[in-house]
Amino acid sequence: MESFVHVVIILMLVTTAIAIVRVKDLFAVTMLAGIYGLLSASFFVLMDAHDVAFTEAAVGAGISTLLVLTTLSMTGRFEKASVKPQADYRPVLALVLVTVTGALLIYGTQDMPGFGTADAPVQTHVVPRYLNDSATEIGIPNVVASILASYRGYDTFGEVVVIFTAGIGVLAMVMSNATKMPVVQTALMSDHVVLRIVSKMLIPLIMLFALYVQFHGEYGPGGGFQAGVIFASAFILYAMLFGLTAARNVVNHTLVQLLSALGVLLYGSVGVVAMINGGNFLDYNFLSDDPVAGQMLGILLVELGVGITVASVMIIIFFTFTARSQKEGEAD
Amino acid sequence: MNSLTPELMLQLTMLVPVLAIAGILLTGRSENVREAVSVIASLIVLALVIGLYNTFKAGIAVEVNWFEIMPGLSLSFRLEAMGMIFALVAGVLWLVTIFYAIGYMRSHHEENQTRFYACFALAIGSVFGVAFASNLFTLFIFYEVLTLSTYPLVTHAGTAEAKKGGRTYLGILLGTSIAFFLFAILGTYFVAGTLEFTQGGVFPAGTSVAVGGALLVLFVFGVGKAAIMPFHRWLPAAMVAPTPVSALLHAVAVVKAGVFTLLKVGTFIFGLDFLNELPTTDALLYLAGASVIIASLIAMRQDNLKKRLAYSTVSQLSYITAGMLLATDAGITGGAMHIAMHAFGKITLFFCAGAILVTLHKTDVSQLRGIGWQMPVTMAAFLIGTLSIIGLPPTGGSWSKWFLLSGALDADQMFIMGVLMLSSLLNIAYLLPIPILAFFPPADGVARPAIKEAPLPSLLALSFTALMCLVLFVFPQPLYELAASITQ
Amino acid sequence: MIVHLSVLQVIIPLIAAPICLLLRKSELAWAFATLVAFMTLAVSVALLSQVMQSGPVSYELGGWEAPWGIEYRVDMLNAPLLVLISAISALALLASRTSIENEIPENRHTFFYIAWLLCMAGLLGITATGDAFNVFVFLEISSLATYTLIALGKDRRALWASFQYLVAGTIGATFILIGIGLMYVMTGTLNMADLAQRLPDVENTKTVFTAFAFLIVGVCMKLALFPLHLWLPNAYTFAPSIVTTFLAATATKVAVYVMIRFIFDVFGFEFSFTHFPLQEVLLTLGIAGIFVASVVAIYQDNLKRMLAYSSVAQVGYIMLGISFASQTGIMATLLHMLNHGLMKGALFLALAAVVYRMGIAQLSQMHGIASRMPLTMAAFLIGGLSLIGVPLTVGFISKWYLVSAALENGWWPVAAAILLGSLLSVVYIWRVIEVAYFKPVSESTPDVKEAPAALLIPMWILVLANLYFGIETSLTVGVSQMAAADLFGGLR
Amino acid sequence: MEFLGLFNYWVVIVLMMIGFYIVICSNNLIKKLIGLTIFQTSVFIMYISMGKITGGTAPVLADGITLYSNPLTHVLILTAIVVGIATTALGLAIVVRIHESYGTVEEDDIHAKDKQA
Repeated sequence: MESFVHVVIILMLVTTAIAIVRVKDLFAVTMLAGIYGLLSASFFVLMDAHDVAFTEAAVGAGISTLLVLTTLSMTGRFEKASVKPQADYRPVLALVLVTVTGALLIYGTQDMPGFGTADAPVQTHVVPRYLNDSATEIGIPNVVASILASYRGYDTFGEVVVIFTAGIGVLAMVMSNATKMPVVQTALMSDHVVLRIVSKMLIPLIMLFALYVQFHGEYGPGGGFQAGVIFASAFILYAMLFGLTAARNVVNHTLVQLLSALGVLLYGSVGVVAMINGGNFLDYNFLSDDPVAGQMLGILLVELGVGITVASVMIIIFFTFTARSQKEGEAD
Repeated sequence: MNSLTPELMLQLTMLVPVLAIAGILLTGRSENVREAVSVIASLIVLALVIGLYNTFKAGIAVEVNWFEIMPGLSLSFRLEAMGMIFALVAGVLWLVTIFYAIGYMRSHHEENQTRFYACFALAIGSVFGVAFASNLFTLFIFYEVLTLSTYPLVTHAGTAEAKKGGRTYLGILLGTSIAFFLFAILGTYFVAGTLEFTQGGVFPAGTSVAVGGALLVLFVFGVGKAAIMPFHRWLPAAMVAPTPVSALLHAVAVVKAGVFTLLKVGTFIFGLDFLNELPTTDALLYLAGASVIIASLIAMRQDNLKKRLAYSTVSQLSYITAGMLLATDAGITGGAMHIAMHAFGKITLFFCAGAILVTLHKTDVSQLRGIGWQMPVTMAAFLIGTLSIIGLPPTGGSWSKWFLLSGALDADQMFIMGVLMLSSLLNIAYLLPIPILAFFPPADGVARPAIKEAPLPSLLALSFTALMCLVLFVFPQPLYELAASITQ
Repeated sequence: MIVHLSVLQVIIPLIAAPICLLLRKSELAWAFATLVAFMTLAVSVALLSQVMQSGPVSYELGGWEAPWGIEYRVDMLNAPLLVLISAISALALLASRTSIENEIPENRHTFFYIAWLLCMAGLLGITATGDAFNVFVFLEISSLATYTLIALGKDRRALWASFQYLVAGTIGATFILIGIGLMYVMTGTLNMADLAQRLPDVENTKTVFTAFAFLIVGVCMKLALFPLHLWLPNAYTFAPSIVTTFLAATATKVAVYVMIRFIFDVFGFEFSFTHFPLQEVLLTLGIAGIFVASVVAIYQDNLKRMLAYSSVAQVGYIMLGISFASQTGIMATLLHMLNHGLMKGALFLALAAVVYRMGIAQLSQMHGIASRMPLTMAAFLIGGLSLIGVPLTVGFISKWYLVSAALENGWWPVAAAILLGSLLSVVYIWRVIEVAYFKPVSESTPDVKEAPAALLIPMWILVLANLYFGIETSLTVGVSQMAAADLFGGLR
Repeated sequence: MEFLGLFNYWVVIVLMMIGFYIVICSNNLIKKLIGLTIFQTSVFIMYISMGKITGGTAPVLADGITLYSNPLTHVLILTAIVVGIATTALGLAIVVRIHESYGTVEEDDIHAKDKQA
């Protein structure tokens, strides 16, 4: 049964991907890409990667779709039909390149350990330590969270910085030159009364759920990143329904920027405090007298840092994009 | 005077010109002060060079080591006979040329004179670097500085023609030096492990003659300043420069740096014995011989006086290259002596050409008939210079030619002997008519014009160099001793 | 604190970046960023001297020993590069405030400094880490910051250049990710030292072969090896000048470092050069890159673009050194990486000064500019001579060793090709010198003043470094020699 | 399962290559970015597949379970997903600016406009 689902999902993935190549309507492409994200999330569930699935669903089907749609609202939804009179050689070249690359990869898979084998190097080297000892070394059941926040906490620090960098990049590029935001704000869906009322009830629930995901990450799937995305989507929903100005009244733009920096700083200072206490950077054992308690505290704090930065950067990106698009709309 | 050690003197020959640049640039506003700086600097340098000569004669070894860039690759200098000859020539002629230039540049109303004198000083400083270099690397550096510092002098006029000439000049000199010369240096370093000029050569016994032969080819073509054909084009191209530049740099400093380098390489990198074994030596020798003859033939067809002199230089340079390739003691001695002899002869001719240009505004050979009556001193000097280039007594040129001939005889190179003979005949054919026709009476019915000589500083300069041609015939002994001691 | 040096030099700029955002005012951000860069420089210098005295430094992040945790590993190979990155960054930041005045709108300056610090931290992180996946993470930090910095250029083509680089860079990074994944699937580890131990058991598999291929192609994309260089000329041309200075001097070097680390340390010399036709590929592409890029450089009117193509050519030289597969060759490569950083830093800073005064570095508008900006053009001249490889500059030293390495292999034609490449650089540098120095000032030459001291001082520090390390070579040559010996001594 | 092993990887490779193809081939910048996402997501699928153990469960420690799928690949891909969305966001920001200054998001139009300038 499992392998049947497996085959069905990857075939659906292929179909979606091919559809994306063929379709010219970018709106449809975006939706298909969202579906692609959802399908891969389902695939990840099948592969026992619940954390990844959660994230992929939030990102692939959620945030990135939203961002692309916002962009499309500015740039237009249709891809230009190829009207070149002379033969376009690019598809052929691309096909050759892609075939060669793919062939090399397929060549490479031939000596790979079979799918799902338990005695492959990936299962026998390095990983056993995480599975066997993390309970005593870190003290939380979700091994993914242990590795993410502690064993390879430095990668995650890097990841937070990547997100922060993207936020800075978007701000640096798209931030409106005018210091004041345009006054007239039409919310995307202000006409839908039912939607507004239902959402108004939903938003607190979403936020509550975000908090749950944030602090439950040690025990089940979830953690700072997923929580941050969910938290941000609550705001985005609010902004879509009640307009940007209203959303801005709730969360000031400057404040969000500061928060995005503070999240990174929180993560960094946990590391620095560990250093000051005599350990290495990010060595949570030194945060408390009891190593395991130190680990718990450290993971809690860094996950919080991740959550804060991710949520605020997502809000920043969305706000700057929509502000830009509305400004552009006025200019037309 | 105790503090003025020979080591310090040696370094000062390079540093004084550099300091002079600063002085020239600072005093650029006032012509007189600026030129006084040049004169003083050249006087100091001349004194230093003579001091060094006395030191050298006393048999004191002088070595200076600036710094080592990597193991076996250092910037260092040593006093040695061949370098001494070159330095003496350059030191004496710089002073003379400065005097000449003062007269020439002023009466010719040239622009950018400050840049002119500054670059001139830099070029001379690097000539001393070349002369005293104790290894190939040091020599190479100063060789390149010389190229770069003379580029602004070549393009001095700023016209399109000057630009074109400058580009040819730089293109050939830099191109050959990087593509061939540097390559040869690297190859030498790789094969021999050192670049130090050593009596008898640096290549270890048993070095493949094929590699050695290839390196020799690279050296001969790489030292573009020696102007062996087919890499001679830059020299006529450089004639767009003001005459003092052509005189000192392209009759003396730059081209002599080229042949000097070749003599050094032949004697102290390859060593005469190894040179004799190489398969390419003879072929290159024939090329040098051909270069002598072909350049002379081209010279005959030039009507522009400076161009004719330039091709004559190309031909004479190949004498010296041939002297090295003969790989005999007499050949080297003759080559080294010819550096000095040709320098005095050719600079005299260029001085005269410049004097004619500024006084009578004539540039072509065909315009020179009868001008000897207007410029008797100049044309008399021209005659002496011509004799020296041809190699006839009573001028110094006859000595160096004699040694080159005996070198060819030692090496059993009848071809080169023939070339030398033939070339002397050609020299007579393309140079001697100029001063002789100058003293022919002007065409019938034209009144003999009044005497109108070049500006006094220039006139003094060219008389001095002409005189030196004669003096070197009577007293060749010091020069000969230096040249003969090279291979000992 | 001494034990933390290796991590400090990455996290100082990393943590400083968000602090800059809190500072908000661009003057403060600049002062702070510059201070941080100089602190980082001090740390990396201390680190280098520590490595030179007592050997490689290993640091366990989070206190977890490798291969379970992430390890920082600094040895003779990467320590000098860390110094180069932080030094160039510090000097360029010094000049940046003046340089971006006319090139970037005022309200984006703070973001500029933040992105700069992030970029620098990313580059330092890639260089210091001993963990393959951590390379990817920091690569993306530096890349995203770089895209931002490039897109801040004032010409709209900067946006297009940035986008092209984003696509090329992401493809490259994804290739690297595939390579890392395939290595991981065969060994179960991500730590470089651990990989080096476990790869030999599986080195005959097709998977490892493919992993290597993807890794190398991905890295070559980042280091702009011909013909994967197409993103580079636009990016360097349209980025703000000071950004170009920083990137040209450091970014490609870091990619080269990653390549060397994987070729020699992780996969090992044996595998790279026997199981894989690396030598042939690098030799061919290297020489092709030198000639094609140099020739293209000759025809550029925009000097930033000219030097960008020159950078592509220089990557060719660097690859040649690797392809020699000898200790001298790799030493020449390492030396040239450092030296080229110094040259291009000086040259692009000189151009930054020209752009500051004239708005653009277009050769056709620079007739006689040397009389207006003598110090700037003198710096360009010396930098150019160094690029050509004139003795007494660093350029000569690296060319010397490159040719020596070629001769050591008996590859005379390659040695000749290197010198011919130098000749081409003579042509494109001399074009500039001729116009700037020997053409009379014409009407098209704007009436400009010498560049301000804020640009001149860092520029001349780099110029003097070009001369100093061209004469006193014991440090650079010594360090490269030790690193090369380590790479070959550490053979299994 | 043996068949599925090869089949799975091959299909994943096909997915990657479709993404790669879209990146190279699209004229539209937004579609290029979407292609990039597809390409990266497929690489993620490859990673996650590598960590799967047949019969294993999600790596959340619980009593009575001994076989867990590899948690390390999950961590790596979590990081990679974040990197991916960061890249996409930045790319879209550039696209927005390109649209403002060029008035188009089609590659050949941009080339044409640059040539004119």
